Amino acid sequence: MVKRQTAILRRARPAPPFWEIHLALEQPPEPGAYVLADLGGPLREPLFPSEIDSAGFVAAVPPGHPALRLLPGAEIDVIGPLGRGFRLNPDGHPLARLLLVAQVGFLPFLQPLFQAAPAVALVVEATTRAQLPAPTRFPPTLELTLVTLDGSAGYLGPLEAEGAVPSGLERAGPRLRELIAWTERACFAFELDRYPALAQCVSEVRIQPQADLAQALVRVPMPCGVGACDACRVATQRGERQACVDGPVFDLLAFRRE
Amino acid sequence: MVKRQTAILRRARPAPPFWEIHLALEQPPEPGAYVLADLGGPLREPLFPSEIDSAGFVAAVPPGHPALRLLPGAEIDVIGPLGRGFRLNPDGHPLARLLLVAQVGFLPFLQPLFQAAPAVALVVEATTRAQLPAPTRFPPTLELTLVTLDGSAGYLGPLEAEGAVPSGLERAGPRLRELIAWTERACFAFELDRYPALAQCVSEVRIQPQADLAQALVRVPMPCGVGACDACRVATQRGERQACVDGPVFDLLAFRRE
Amino acid sequence: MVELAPRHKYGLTLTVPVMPASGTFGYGDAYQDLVDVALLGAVVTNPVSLRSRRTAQGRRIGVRGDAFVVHTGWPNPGLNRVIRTYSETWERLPIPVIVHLLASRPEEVAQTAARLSGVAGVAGIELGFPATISVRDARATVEAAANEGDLPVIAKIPFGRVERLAPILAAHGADALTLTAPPRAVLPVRDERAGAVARFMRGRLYGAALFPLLLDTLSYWARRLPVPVIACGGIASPEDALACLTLGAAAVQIDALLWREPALLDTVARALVQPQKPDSVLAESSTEQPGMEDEE
Amino acid sequence: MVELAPRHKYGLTLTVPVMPASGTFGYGDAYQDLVDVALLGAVVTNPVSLRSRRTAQGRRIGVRGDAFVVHTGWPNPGLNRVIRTYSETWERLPIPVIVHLLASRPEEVAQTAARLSGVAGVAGIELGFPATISVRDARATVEAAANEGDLPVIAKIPFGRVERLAPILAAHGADALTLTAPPRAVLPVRDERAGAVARFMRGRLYGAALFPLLLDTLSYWARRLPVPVIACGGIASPEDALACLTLGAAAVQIDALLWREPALLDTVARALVQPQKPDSVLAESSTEQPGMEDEE
Ligand SMILES: Cc1cc2nc3c(=O)[nH]c(=O)nc-3n(C[C@H](O)[C@H](O)[C@H](O)COP(=O)(O)OP(=O)(O)OC[C@H]3O[C@@H](n4cnc5c(N)ncnc54)[C@H](O)[C@@H]3O)c2cc1C
Ligand SMILES: Cc1cc2nc3c(=O)[nH]c(=O)nc-3n(C[C@H](O)[C@H](O)[C@H](O)COP(=O)(O)OP(=O)(O)OC[C@H]3O[C@@H](n4cnc5c(N)ncnc54)[C@H](O)[C@@H]3O)c2cc1C
Ligand SMILES: Cc1cc2nc3c(=O)[nH]c(=O)nc-3n(C[C@H](O)[C@H](O)[C@H](O)COP(=O)(O)O)c2cc1C
Ligand SMILES: Cc1cc2nc3c(=O)[nH]c(=O)nc-3n(C[C@H](O)[C@H](O)[C@H](O)COP(=O)(O)O)c2cc1C
Ligand code: FES
Ligand code: FES
Repeated sequence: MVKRQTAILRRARPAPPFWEIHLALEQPPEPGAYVLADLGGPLREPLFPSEIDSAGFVAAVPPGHPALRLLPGAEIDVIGPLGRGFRLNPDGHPLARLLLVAQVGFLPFLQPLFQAAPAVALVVEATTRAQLPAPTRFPPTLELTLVTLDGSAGYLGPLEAEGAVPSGLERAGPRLRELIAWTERACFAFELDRYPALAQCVSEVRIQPQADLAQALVRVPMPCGVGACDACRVATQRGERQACVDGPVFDLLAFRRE
Repeated sequence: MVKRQTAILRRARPAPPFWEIHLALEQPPEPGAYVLADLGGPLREPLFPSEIDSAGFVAAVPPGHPALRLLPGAEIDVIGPLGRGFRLNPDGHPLARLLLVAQVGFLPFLQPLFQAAPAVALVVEATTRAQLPAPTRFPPTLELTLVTLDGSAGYLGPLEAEGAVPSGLERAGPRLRELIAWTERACFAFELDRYPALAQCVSEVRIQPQADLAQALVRVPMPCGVGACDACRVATQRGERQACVDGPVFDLLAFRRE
Repeated sequence: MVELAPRHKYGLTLTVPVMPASGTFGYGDAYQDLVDVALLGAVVTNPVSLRSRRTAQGRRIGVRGDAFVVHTGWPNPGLNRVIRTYSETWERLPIPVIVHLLASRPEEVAQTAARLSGVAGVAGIELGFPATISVRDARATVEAAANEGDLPVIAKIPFGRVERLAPILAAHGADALTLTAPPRAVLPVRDERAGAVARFMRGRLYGAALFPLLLDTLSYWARRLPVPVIACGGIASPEDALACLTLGAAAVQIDALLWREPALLDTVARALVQPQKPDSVLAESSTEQPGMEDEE
Repeated sequence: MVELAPRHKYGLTLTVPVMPASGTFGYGDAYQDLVDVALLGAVVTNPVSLRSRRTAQGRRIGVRGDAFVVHTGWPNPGLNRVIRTYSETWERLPIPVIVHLLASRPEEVAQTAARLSGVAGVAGIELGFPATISVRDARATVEAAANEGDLPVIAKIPFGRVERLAPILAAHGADALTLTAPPRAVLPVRDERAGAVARFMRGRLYGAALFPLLLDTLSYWARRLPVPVIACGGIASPEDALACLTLGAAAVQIDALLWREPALLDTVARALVQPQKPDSVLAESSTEQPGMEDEE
């Protein structure tokens, strides 16, 4: 990890609502890892890569994000790369099948993985149809499953729910389980409080899952990024862990309820 | 006085060290008056006109001024025009002779008066030669007198000092008195603590001066601009006055010592 | 409608629980071009002393990030001249005027309170104290103001003195309490001519950063004090004002943040005058025990 | 060289009067890639309790302008596990380690202080108190730490409690005092899902805006207390640190502002290690009576 000055190369909005900020950085963070950027506020803000290229990386941020006060050419001070990102091929051999599952606002965290395997399936959950991204935004190789909480498009969410559904609608749960059974690795990006139930889904489908079969990116405030402040602690089955250094990507099953 | 949004039209540095910021404003402040601008800090900052034109006015600010964080095109919120500026022709008849006297850092406050009369004399006092502006910067009609505190150029200052001088140097005081005797109006722009002595000079030369013969622009913090906070009070011979509404331009002789 | 002096024979009723803080708004008409005072609940004047006071020496303003220190020494021409200059304005204003008195010796305050009781337009007194006043002096001052005048008396508690002063002053004549006066602060002063930090300035601190301290104080004290509490310190938005009311304040004072944004007064007033719908901002927690995320 | 525990048999000598504040720097090595600890005077650890503590529920961080509220509940694995995990690090560090103890019951503190006395690398204890601790409990806690352990004891005074706690703790065993712990603060929490301010969070407040309050406290107390004072609260630059020393502090703690700028620790340390030339920053006023612009 280092601290350095970097420049904003470009700002664009190819995929609303997100803004994309292209940062020059010699050693960009891996997918799921981050840098802490000084954006003018009293605390640094984490920036996660939604794309990684030879010049640096792109961070996709929502409207109102403090990074949007900066214009192309602005110098910013970043600390990083920080944290542990997604671990896709721990045994050294490349993946054939990858499952990505995200609530729509967290989609940028998984974006760098859209082509990380020959077969990638993506499940996106949104509150309603209007929030869903256009399917044309994704690489054609991606197998897309859309889920809405109000049933206005795709499967009916939330992903972890069970029980009867109004006629004409189909629950997302069985579809998710299918994909979990199919994949070699699954990467999740949701609010922390969704993970216990999602972990439950995984452990029901995969009886003796190897470590890191399903991985979960945890988004909590991370003021220091180095394990000093304890503001980012999350409870796991093995005790509390610091999202900034032990994560932000954890084994999803660490969030199973006892 | 009104409160409105305005835009920064242009930023340039034709006369270092000052930066010139061109602001669009329907009713720009008169010379010596000001607007209070919200420049991002917790308190508004006064902006004084160094030039007034049909689009608005130009404020010349020193390096590091908060206005320089804003780029052309930025919208800023201003309150104004505020305060009483210079009063050049109170009897309605135009001036023939005008004297301007400033410490070099306060020169922009007098700049809108550089051509306010057929004959304008300008006295500029600086610490040393390097701080003096190039004579080519002024309108050719301006009669320029340069003063330095170390005698490195022009007359030897400070303006109000008396007594012997090293050979080869000439005191500025007699020259100033000459000009005071000559002028119809004199406008001063100095730190407040210089005014008692400068007022003394004037009252020695002009025995029964009419009101506002010599006028002094007072630069003190003005957080509210409307007479509400009492942070800008200055002591005058007639009691305390608020620089923001009673000034910023006062009769210089109000600062005479008892 | 909010009653700030329920124990007082005349009371002090505001149509909207919003007013400027003393020292920030002048004597009533300084902001006439920028603030619609008719929207406010009351005006609180700048501090007035029995005798005239001069402006303080030295640096008046020091900025620290988004906070700032102000040092004026509370200059004012003294009670009689203030009344002479502003009583017409006060009578003309469509809202109650609360005159802020610099609380000095109890005898003086007694005199001042009596003198103000006859002045048209004046509906109340707010007493300000030196930050280190003793409990005994503060109590005697409040008693003098309450007994010798017939106006409702609001005591503005110095920052950091709530625990020691508020309960006692409420028990001895204060009809309402303002929590709190701005904290005293010290800031290094950069002497621009010398180019070095050579001196310090002392003054009162303002800034939005003080608001979390105000809420902490309100969260404990507002419901434990037997009189209405007026919240003051770093309120920067209608949401802030609503948070104060949720934690038990009867009204709010907007302080020096209004210099940057005079419209803040009217904005807050408009937000607070609307009847709060059940699902409105803060409604979830506007019960007796507002929802703190954690008791710790 | 500065001696923080002149009354203690071993003393606590720092080569540079700069250290991180507890709760901001971890247990010694979290910032190893970004801060050169060898430049610092000491490290103060995150708070440690006798038994393990879990993370607090609810919102952890709330930003307010350039200040922020932090709420962690001081999670830690308990004294024995902290010692097991970090004693090697502490022994290896080239500077003294001060372990911050969450002061609970005096018996527990006695136990904790005794246990720490044997640990290599640990050169002192800093005691942190609940913000509303009684004077009696605070005093008993300090006495227990001083009597049962043989390490120098620094008492970190809660914000707003200096007058009541500092003189007494200095008289009853504290070798030095840290002025002060961050203030308790309350902030409305915007629930993003509901889109409304529905709850509040409680925590400790950090920010450069607090520095003028620290200087106010130092200006009165630093020279009135019989033990060395460590200044803490919003120090944001070498100039700030020098201002604290000028007003009588023996050393400074850099608090959560270092999260944004970890280099602040080294920058301040470098500025304070240089012998101060007579015409250097602040020199004009570094006399017994620093130059206040006005006594008011
Ligand atoms: C959770 C909680 C529990 C409390 N319990 C008690 C109690 O049992 N008995 C009681 O008399 N008072 C109690 N108080 C009140 C507290 O002691 C202060 O009086 C109160 O915070 C107002 O502070 P102040 O008088 O210093 O005024 P302020 O101007 O608000 O003081 C400024 C800051 O100083 C801090 N402060 C000052 N004094 C104290 C103090 N004694 N304790 C804690 N913080 C302080 C506060 O955090 C405040 O934000 C409690 C407060 C809180 C928040
Ligand atoms: C000019 C001056 C004169 C003082 N005179 C005396 C004195 O004669 N006798 C004495 O015992 N103490 C005196 N003090 C100290 C003062 O009472 C506080 O104890 C001191 O400011 C530390 O505040 P604190 O304990 O509340 O701690 P902090 O955490 O520093 O308190 C926070 C803020 O609360 C304010 N505050 C808290 N309590 C008081 C208080 N009692 N008075 C004023 N401000 C307070 C301070 O402004 C401080 O910035 C004086 C302080 C100053 C600045
Ligand atoms: C007689 C007297 C009355 C005071 N009353 C007040 C008051 O009403 N409000 C207040 O905030 N401070 C009051 N103070 C306290 C302060 O110590 C100080 O005088 C005041 O805050 C001046 O602020 P300044 O820093 O702008 O000069 C009073 C001081 C004196 C001597
Ligand atoms: C046993 C105990 C010890 C405490 N010690 C400290 C302390 O060392 N330092 C401190 O600032 N607050 C201390 N507190 C006070 C606080 O009330 C609170 O627990 C602490 O500030 C937690 O901060 P948070 O807001 O991040 O959760 C202590 C509280 C308890 C219960
Ligand atoms: S962000 Fe500070 S410990 Fe993780
Ligand atoms: S600037 Fe506020 S009274 Fe003059």
